[in-house]
Amino acid sequence: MMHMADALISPAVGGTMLATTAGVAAYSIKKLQNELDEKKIPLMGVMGAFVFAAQMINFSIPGTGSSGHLGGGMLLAILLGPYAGFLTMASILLIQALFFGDGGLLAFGCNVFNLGFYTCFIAYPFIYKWFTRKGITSKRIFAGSMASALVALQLGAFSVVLETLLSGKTELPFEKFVLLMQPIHLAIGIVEGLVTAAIITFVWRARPDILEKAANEEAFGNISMKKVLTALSIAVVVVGGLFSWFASANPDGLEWSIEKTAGTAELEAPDGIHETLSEIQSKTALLPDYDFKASENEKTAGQAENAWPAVNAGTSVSGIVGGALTLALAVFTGWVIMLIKRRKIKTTA
Amino acid sequence: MSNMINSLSNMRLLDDLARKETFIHRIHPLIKLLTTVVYLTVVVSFERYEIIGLLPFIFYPILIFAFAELPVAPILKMILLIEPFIIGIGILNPLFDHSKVLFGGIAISKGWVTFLSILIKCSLTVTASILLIATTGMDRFAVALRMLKIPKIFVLQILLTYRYISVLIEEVSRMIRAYSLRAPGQKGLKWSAWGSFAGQILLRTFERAERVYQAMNLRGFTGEYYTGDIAKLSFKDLAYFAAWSLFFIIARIYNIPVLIGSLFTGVI
Amino acid sequence: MSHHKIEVRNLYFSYPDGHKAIKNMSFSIYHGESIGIIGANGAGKSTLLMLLMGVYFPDGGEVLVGDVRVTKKTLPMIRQRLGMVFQDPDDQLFMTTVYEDVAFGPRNYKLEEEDVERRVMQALEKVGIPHLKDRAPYKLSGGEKRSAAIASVLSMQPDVLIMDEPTSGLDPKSRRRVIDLLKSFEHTKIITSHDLDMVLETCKRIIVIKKGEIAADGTAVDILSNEDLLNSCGLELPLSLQKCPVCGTSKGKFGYIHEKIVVDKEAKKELRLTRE
Amino acid sequence: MSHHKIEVRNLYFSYPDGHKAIKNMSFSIYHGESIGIIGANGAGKSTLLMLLMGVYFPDGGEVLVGDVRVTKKTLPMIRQRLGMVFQDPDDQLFMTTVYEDVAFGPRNYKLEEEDVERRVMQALEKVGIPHLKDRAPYKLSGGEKRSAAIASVLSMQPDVLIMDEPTSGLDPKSRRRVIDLLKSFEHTKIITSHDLDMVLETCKRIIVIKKGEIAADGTAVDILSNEDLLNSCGLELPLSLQKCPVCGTSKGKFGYIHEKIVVDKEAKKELRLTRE
Ligand SMILES: Nc1ncnc2c1ncn2[C@@H]1O[C@H](COP(=O)(O)OP(=O)(O)OP(=O)(O)O)[C@@H](O)[C@H]1O
Ligand SMILES: Nc1ncnc2c1ncn2[C@@H]1O[C@H](COP(=O)(O)OP(=O)(O)OP(=O)(O)O)[C@@H](O)[C@H]1O
Ligand SMILES: [Mg+2]
Ligand SMILES: [Mg+2]
Repeated sequence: MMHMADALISPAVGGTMLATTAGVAAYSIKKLQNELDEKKIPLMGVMGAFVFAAQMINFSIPGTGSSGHLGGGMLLAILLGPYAGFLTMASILLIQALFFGDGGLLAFGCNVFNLGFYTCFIAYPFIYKWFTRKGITSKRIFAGSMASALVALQLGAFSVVLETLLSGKTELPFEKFVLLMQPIHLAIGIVEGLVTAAIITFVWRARPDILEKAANEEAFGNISMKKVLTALSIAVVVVGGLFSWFASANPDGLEWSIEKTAGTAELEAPDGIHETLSEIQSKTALLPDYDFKASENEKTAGQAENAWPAVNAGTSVSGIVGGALTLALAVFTGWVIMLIKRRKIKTTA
Repeated sequence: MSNMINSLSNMRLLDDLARKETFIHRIHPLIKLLTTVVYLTVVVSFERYEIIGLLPFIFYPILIFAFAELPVAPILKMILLIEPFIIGIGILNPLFDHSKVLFGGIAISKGWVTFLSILIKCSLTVTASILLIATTGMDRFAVALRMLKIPKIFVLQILLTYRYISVLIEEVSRMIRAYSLRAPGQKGLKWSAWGSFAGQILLRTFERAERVYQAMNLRGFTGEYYTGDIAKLSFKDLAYFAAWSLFFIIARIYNIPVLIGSLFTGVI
Repeated sequence: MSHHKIEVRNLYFSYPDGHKAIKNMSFSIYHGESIGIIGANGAGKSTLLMLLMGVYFPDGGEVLVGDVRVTKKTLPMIRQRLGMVFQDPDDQLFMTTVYEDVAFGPRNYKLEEEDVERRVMQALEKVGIPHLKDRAPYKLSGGEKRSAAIASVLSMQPDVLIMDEPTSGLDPKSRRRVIDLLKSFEHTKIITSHDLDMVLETCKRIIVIKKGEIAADGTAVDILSNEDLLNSCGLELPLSLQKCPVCGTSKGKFGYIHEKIVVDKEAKKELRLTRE
Repeated sequence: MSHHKIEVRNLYFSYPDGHKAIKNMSFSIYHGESIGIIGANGAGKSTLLMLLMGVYFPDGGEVLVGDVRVTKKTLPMIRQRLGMVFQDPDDQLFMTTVYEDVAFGPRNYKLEEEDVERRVMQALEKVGIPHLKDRAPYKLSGGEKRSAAIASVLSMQPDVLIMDEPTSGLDPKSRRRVIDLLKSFEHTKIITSHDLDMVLETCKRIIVIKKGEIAADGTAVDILSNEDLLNSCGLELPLSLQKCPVCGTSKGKFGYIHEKIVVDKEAKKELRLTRE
């Protein structure tokens, strides 16, 4: 299962997904608080660790030359129930983002949604539960895990495609990306299904108590599920709409919000600086073509050649020279600080 | 497998680093988290063709490295480990976008430009996340989350997961070590042993986790981690946040390298 | 204080896989008593301690701590009084440094940070590992881990101290330190161990367990010198009650000193142990 | 057979966090020797064994097993000869039943299944746990796990037996069984332990480690009776060489028997140990 990275998403997409995920998580926490028993807390931690470790094992996908790893969302959903499963997935991804930069803090919402939501709130209740509705047997575990893993991964993969495209950081055309992602995730889904089935069967044999507890969790009425889904889709539409509105009006939502904040009393100074600076800038033309207008080009970047922010030999040269200087300066500063620190340590020691 | 053990030692390295006592380490965890989020947002907000404008943002990691006295090599290694993944996605750009652009007099494909842009952004964002944890540590990070009103149960869940990751990976590495000592001729695990291995690990970790959790309960644990004194937000913390944010915003609005460059080339 | 009394009545316990680990055990422990629980490997000692602490709940019978029955509800109250050192120190250490680990308990009682520090340093000194305070627990050697685990319980200053093989893996000096510590602990203590010499030194009363049942319950001296009883329970006389290598030839002078010469023939020859 | 010789030359090892665990160690072990490695907690015993087995590789110096240097390449060959029991038995058991675990090694040598069975049952009997053969290792008690771990190495019939605290956590009967087993093992054996009485019984030569360096290397009797040396290394005289509670009053008869009375005053009184 693929993790979205910070570098691949735009703040708008990242923000929307973060808000959505936070909503689902809050709902899950509320649900969980009512029925949390002693054994569940360590179990959630352990399963989190297990999936974390499992995600580190990469396997090659036959015939494609690429490799993938498990998502683990189905495993969590089945062993812990949907709410605890979703939260556990969220904590795994947070740790990965922090310690390995795998995924990322901004992409955190996307990743939790892609790996956790479809598995815990779609595939588990509607597919896995359907297969095992008449009691657990190893055959039903197998069929249920397989089917739900396949569906969940397809949804997750499609979600990755959408998020990437909406962010507009890559050049991938939609169809090609879809054609790339879906089949790969079909393969990963099969492996995921097999592994999930194997582990669930194993646990069911060795510690049936664990599985029963998750399955008996009756809180999952259909009504509440429907409520979640509607609330969620409304949230997505509203938040997404908001974000995309100002994202298109002002492609970098950040600048918009900066101007907003800059307009308020506390932060008056930057606004002034900004205005004077842009005046200076237009007068001296030190920054040819690099101002807010350039970003308007970006909006249409995907379609037209002229969308390319004007680059002429002049700016490129100054860009390259300036870039090199910036880098050199940064490295030099760091080096000097380290030297001073080391000296200090030596003198104190 | 060695993958897993590597990442465990990486996590532990970061844990160790977080225990240093520098001015960066003493900044309030919440402030460091917020600064990181601002940084990430600003870096990511650059459009996909931007390269030069991103360069000033390297000041942030470099200064943190220097002030927090972090070892550069091992952390760079960790960051490089993530790169192949990004390259894997970004590399498709040059394949799909062949249109050329003149850059400094040389014609290059725009695909490569976006690729490079992604690569830089990725390096910067990954580094920022890792530096956050390397100067804060998991326990204090949890305090920051609590201050953001993230529910106790979720924070606890994160801390426990974090704790059990070591338990589990340790369990795995011990099992592998024992295995290889008694199967001298073999390279890696026999496939037939995989099933029993994974199951064993899971069950053993279940049991161990239950015992660890019980041990916590026996010592009066009620779901809230107390990590000693975490000072209130001070003026220094706020100044730290304000200074960095100001820098990020200015660097976002003005393309500093181009500015410097044209001054420079202009002077010459 | 009667509420330190611990009573076990007709206790039964089976593990989930059906293994019957405890069968019909009953005994009472009064305030200030020092109890050694001994028995062969797999006799059920650790299981019994877990039942006392409410880590497991019995299938039959009950455990009373100061007239309060151990149930899910009463657990928090009961656990404030009891401190337990697990058999495997890895189960007990879960924070990032030894200091944090030892401070975990006191902090949960919401003590002031300076009180916490005092308690932590006191506990670390008692087991002789103040130098390890900033090390990560997983980086310690086996014996260092055990000492840290003991400190993490001492810092809670419990009314009843329960220890599962506290001296296993400790070097002789640290073992001696733990023995002294146990001797100086005035409240109730319950200790399991295979180190019968340690038990002899620290406990007045001994309960012998055999296959999940109580095989004997009596004073330390009576039980630890009863070779037949010990033998039948997979145990041996403590080394300090076995025949002495020096006065070894004067066999059977005391009723409880029989056979077994600990230093083997060869070593003895090299020691040139000639009886004067 | 010269290839059983184990040589350690100027060995250095630091853990990844920079902790220097082994500093400039050199010694040779010849075929058939029985070596006890002793030292305080954290002295570096387990680390040294890990270096011998090639679980870790040294930062400086080298380990030679029968003239072959321990490197990644030579590992498979070397490990066929050496069998090691870890300090923590949990590190050693990974199959679903005790039987499978003990059979794992022999099966890797592609023995016939009946030979495997014979070896497994032999090993289980040697440590006294044939009744546990169908149990899952993670469900055993602490001591049962240790016995199973020892059996899993015995079944491989190694040329060199390396054991890290083999008797810790064992009940006295099982301890005795392991001691007998060690005594009857004819090839080279290297044992670390805090159970100095066991070391005294099973090893002829002893290496004392202190803070990662060799503090002494000599015959068991010389070293284990040298109280000053032991004290300075965080150890104590073995119980069997400490003053005997019976002939206790005849103090200092032998140079190596000083102070420390093991049975404390009170217990002694109760024992009514009067000197006749
Ligand atoms: N998780 C478990 N599942 C099933 N059986 C178990 C489990 N843990 C222990 N047992 C069994 O219960 C019995 C009692 O175990 P316990 O750990 O109490 O023994 P013990 O007296 O502490 O032994 P030791 O001296 O070796 O520590 C043993 O036969 C053991 O095999
Ligand atoms: N993984 C590790 N990382 C860092 N330091 C370690 C690690 N493991 C052990 N050490 C340290 O190395 C030293 C030697 O440890 P080792 O386990 O070899 O001791 P030992 O002599 O076996 O002690 P014990 O008798 O307690 O088992 C100790 O100071 C210990 O704290
Ligand atoms: Mg036990
Ligand atoms: Mg050791």
